[in-house]
Amino acid sequence: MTDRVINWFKYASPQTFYPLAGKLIPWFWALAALFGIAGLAIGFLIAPTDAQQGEGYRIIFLHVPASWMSMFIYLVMAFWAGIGLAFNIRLSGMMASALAPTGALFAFLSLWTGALWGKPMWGTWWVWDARLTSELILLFLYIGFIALQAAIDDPRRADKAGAILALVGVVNIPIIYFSVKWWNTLHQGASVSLTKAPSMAAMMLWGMLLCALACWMYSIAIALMRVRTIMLERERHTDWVRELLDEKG
Amino acid sequence: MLEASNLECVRGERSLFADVSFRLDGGEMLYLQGRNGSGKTSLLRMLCALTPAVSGEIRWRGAPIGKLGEEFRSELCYLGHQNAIKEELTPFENLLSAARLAQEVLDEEAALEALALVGLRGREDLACRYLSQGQKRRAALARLVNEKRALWVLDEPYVALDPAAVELVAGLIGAHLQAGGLAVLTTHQTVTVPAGAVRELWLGDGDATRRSR
Amino acid sequence: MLEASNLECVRGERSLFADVSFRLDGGEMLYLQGRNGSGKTSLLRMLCALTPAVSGEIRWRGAPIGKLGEEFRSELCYLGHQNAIKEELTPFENLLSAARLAQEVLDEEAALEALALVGLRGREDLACRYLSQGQKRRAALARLVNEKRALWVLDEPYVALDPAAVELVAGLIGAHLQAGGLAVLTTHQTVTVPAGAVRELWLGDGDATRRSR
Amino acid sequence: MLRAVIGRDLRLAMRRQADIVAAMFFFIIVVSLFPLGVGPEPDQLRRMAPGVLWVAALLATMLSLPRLFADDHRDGTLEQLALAPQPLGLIVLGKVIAHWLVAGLPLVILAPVLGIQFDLSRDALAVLTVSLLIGTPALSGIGAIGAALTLGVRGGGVLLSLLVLPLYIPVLIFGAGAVDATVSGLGPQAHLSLLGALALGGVFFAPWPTAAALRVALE
Amino acid sequence: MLRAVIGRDLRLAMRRQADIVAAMFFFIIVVSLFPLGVGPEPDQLRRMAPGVLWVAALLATMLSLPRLFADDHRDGTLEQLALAPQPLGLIVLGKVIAHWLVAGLPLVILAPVLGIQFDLSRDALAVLTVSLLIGTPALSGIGAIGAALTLGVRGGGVLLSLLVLPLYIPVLIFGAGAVDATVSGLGPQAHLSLLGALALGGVFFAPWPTAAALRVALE
Amino acid sequence: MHWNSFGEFLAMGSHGLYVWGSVVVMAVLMLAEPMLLVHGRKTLVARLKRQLRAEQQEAGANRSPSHHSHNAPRNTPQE
Ligand code: HEM
Ligand SMILES: Nc1ncnc2c1ncn2[C@@H]1O[C@H](COP(=O)(O)OP(=O)(O)OP(=O)(O)O)[C@@H](O)[C@H]1O
Ligand SMILES: Nc1ncnc2c1ncn2[C@@H]1O[C@H](COP(=O)(O)OP(=O)(O)OP(=O)(O)O)[C@@H](O)[C@H]1O
Ligand SMILES: [Mg+2]
Ligand SMILES: [Mg+2]
Repeated sequence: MTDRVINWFKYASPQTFYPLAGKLIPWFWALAALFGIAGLAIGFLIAPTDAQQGEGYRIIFLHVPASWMSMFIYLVMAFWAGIGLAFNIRLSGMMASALAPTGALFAFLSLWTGALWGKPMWGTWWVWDARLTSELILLFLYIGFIALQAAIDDPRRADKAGAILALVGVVNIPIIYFSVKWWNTLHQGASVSLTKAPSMAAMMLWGMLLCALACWMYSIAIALMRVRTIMLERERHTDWVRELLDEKG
Repeated sequence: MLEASNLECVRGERSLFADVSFRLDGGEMLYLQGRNGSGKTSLLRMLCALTPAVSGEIRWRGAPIGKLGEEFRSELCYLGHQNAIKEELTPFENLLSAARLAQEVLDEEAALEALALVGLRGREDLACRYLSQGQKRRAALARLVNEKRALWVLDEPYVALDPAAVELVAGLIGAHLQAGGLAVLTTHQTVTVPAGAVRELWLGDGDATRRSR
Repeated sequence: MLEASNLECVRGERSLFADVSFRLDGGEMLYLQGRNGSGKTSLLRMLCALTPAVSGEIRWRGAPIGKLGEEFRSELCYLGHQNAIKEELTPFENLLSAARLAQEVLDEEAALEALALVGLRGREDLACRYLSQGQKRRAALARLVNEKRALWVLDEPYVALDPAAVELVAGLIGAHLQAGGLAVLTTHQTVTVPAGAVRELWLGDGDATRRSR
Repeated sequence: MLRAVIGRDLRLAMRRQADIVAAMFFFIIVVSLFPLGVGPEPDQLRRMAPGVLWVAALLATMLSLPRLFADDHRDGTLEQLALAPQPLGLIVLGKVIAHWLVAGLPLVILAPVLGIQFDLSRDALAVLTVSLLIGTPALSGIGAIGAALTLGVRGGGVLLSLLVLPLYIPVLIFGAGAVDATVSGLGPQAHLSLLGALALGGVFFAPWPTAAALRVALE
Repeated sequence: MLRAVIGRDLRLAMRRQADIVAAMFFFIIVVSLFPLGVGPEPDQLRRMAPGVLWVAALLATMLSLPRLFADDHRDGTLEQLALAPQPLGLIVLGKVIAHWLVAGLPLVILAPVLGIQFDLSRDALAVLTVSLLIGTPALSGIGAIGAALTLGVRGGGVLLSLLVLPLYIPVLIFGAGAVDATVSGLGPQAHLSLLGALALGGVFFAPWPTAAALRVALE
Repeated sequence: MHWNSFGEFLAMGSHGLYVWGSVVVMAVLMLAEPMLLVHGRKTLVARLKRQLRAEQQEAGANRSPSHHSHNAPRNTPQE
């Protein structure tokens, strides 16, 4: 009897989660657009010129949110993966798979915007410095996670294998974050130019935070959308998906 | 000793079997039957805790095998479709290293005798890659000769063996049962085990119902 | 059609068999018997010209097979201990690509029918890695359903098959013999082929005399 | 016939998907590792580039060699191929072509992109690509001999590299040499035509010894 | 128990003989290829040396990874190991140690000899050897995770390199960095102790996720 | 407002290429991702519907017991 209850939980959660996610998605899109417009407006229209870097510093409004998100999404992904591994909950595996592509996207954007920033500031697109390298490794970890899951047909096995990889890769996150502290490198430490002129800093900080919030909302919206697709695919033989498909005509 | 209740096995989108229950005590053998693809191998692997069951429970001496872990494994001897012998090593080396990995003591004399018993005299020191199909299977089965662990799980042990060897293996299983051991066995050949009680279990028709929850 | 004279097979320092001779005509089957390791597989591989014989000669339609080469191979269908199916491909793809490599025409309809006949309906599009042991063997044997080549050389075709499948394969061989084909077969199971004349050949006792020359 | 073999091998490669993508990734990663180990001065990087790219291409090809026949051998397909009514050499040719399409061509396509990373000039990039286009078939062909010779042999994959790498050295020298010659202002023609000769030999001559080696492996 | 696993794996390696010899030859050949591809100026060679030697060691290790569990998986031995009455992690530790003895240690022994070829100073040679001695166990340990994760998976060996190479990058950086630091007069201690931390993690932490991945592969 | 003219805005103090290069790539990718998702979801739903319809037809046309059990939903617990 207990088995049945556990089963019910296991299988029912996607079923209840699916419509809930569907309702939430538009709200997150709206918030993402709101914060994005506000942040970009502050960052690109209102915020003053940086004393040291000129106008080039405005890449910060893209680069920092992307970098933060790339690390943060990895943590969330590893969290879900770990939960899935420990408690064998189907939904968490799906969440991890749903987050990975977005995380990879942000890791790539962090590298891309960083490279475009590095050329005018450091005079080079790329250096093999600790933070840059560990961010690159992060991108490869995301790609490895996606490739590993794609290579395994059985979704349950794919979830578990991916979870192990994700958990092993977590060591990389503190390395990225603290690399500037542990090794003195070319890359900016904690916000050099922001402290220079406090009056400007407020605007910059606001722009940056709003952009980061926008990326956050975007990630949630995207992850929910993707997890819904994954659910449909994986649960296609369950009654609730069949009913859903029937309803849609 | 070994109890399974309401086991269900799902492969891909197929539910191979559901609600399989049985109980096996010392001196008894479970003879698992079914068409090709009906899930016999899958069930055996569940009994070894290699694959988790989708639902249902397996108990050994009253405790769920997932919890028991090493305790259960130290009483279990599994022989699968694969022979688990190294082609580069000789039958003698294979036998010894299998025993060592299972943390059993097997002296060289006993190993040589076991190999002679399964008909590999003169091949003890020939790398297994040169053995014939049946001789490889014999090399794998030589483990059973001195096997003292309580639960034997054998997946088509008779495959590729000639009639004399089949009889020999059946004899080994019989002796094991008589000593109070348990065995779970699948085979498509009709072979009678000389001793012990046999329970039969048929698995569904192999063309299982599509799964729907 | 197929004649072997005074074949000898040497493995390592052992002479497995010597002076093996036989003759096989259309509609006849050679049932090769012997203990594990007596050299059955070795003999079959010689008949396919995969291994050269130490001494003796094999002739097909009067000409030595070594000379015939491709001509002989285009009349030969061999199925060994190994299944020769790709685990990544589906049974359907395996069947089609085997036919294409053998330069036979096999349309998709016929392939699907053959797979259904050997009991793989519903598994046509599942990668072979997921099939059970017996289903893999069935996928390999599906080749025989539309096989028109004259000489079938089958090494333990019944291994891992359930009784229904064994009967089916025996039926296929019988039909082949009735159509004037030849077959050479080994097996440790007692299976009667429903049609055609059967010649038996026993290979030595497997524990062959140590070679001394 | 050729089409059947190529078709089958390509289908297998597609089925394993990751094969193609990951061979490219291996190439990318190896090429990117060197700046890591060596340091970032652009001048030095530029001088290293041809060597590094060619060595990486060579290693990427070599990594995929063991599977060229091993899978077919293990599951019995190789026996079936040897018993097919065509000359085994032709079948091998088909397999070599399929191998190049899966393991060689992607490298050719990637090379210019990676070359940019090393700050190579446009001319040098073009020559690099052409040299790989000519050279990689030779790698596949020569590699097939090694793969067949080491089939089912105890040494396995590593023995294979032992056999094949020395044979790859001429390809490496002419290939990297062509790019070097361009960088230093000399024409690449001489190197490229030698490479072309190697490629022709690799593709049309190598299948026959390979077939012979396969028959030996099957005995 | 550990001894049983290590003993068996070593015996297998000895039986295959070529394995050890050929891994070393691979290392030697890759290291020797670079001067061929890059050209013979001693100054440039000296600067390249740490990177090239470390990359070669990394690749040589990586090449031997796919066989770490694949052979055992194919012939059913892995199931037996998983069913043995010890924790699977311990067994994996044994296999990792055996792998290092077969694939790592020979590289450490060879490295100083090959370093001479690159005109390295005595100090740099010593640090190179020590860095390899500390670093190669990390390579074996980390590699085991990748080997277990890709076991029986469609992508096979190449997916393995995709997973493992990024994790190898820190080892490479610290390893080559230690030698570089010595060459440029800074002390190698900082790099070496980081390398040591990686090695400890690789050998004592990695077996557990590896064991988990193996159980998943066997399901 | 910080800018005096649109041209100045575009120039970004001579760093226009870098800044707008980042902005454009980021914008394109972040718009492409949801679009790809929506598209992928549409094709998936279409495929699933097709499969469902095919199954229902098969079940309707083929009343043989084995086929029937093939598609019959088993949502009641078997006791
Ligand atoms: C491809 C090159 C680059 C990569 C991979 C990269 C990566 C990162 C990462 C991961 C972060 C977030 C970590 C944290 O918040 O501490 C970050 C933050 C930051 N990056 Fe970069 N970066 C790159 C290039 C640059 C360049 C060229 C600059 C400026 C010259 C720069 C300036 C900053 C700043 C100011 C922050 C915010 C730091 C803070 O406030 O804590 N980055 N970068
Ligand atoms: N991904 C999948 N999708 C659908 N069916 C699958 C999948 N994986 C495995 N199967 C099926 O699961 C079954 C596995 O059966 P198993 O190996 O347990 O059979 P068995 O009873 O041991 O058969 P045999 O007598 O042939 O050894 C097979 O019928 C196989 O086709
Ligand atoms: N190098 C060698 N030295 C000694 N004996 C060898 C060597 N290589 C092979 N053999 C022996 O040759 C024989 C090969 O037999 P073969 O595979 O033909 O047997 P088979 O009749 O097909 O047996 P099975 O019924 O088990 O399939 C085996 O007895 C094997 O031990
Ligand atoms: Mg089975
Ligand atoms: Mg045989």
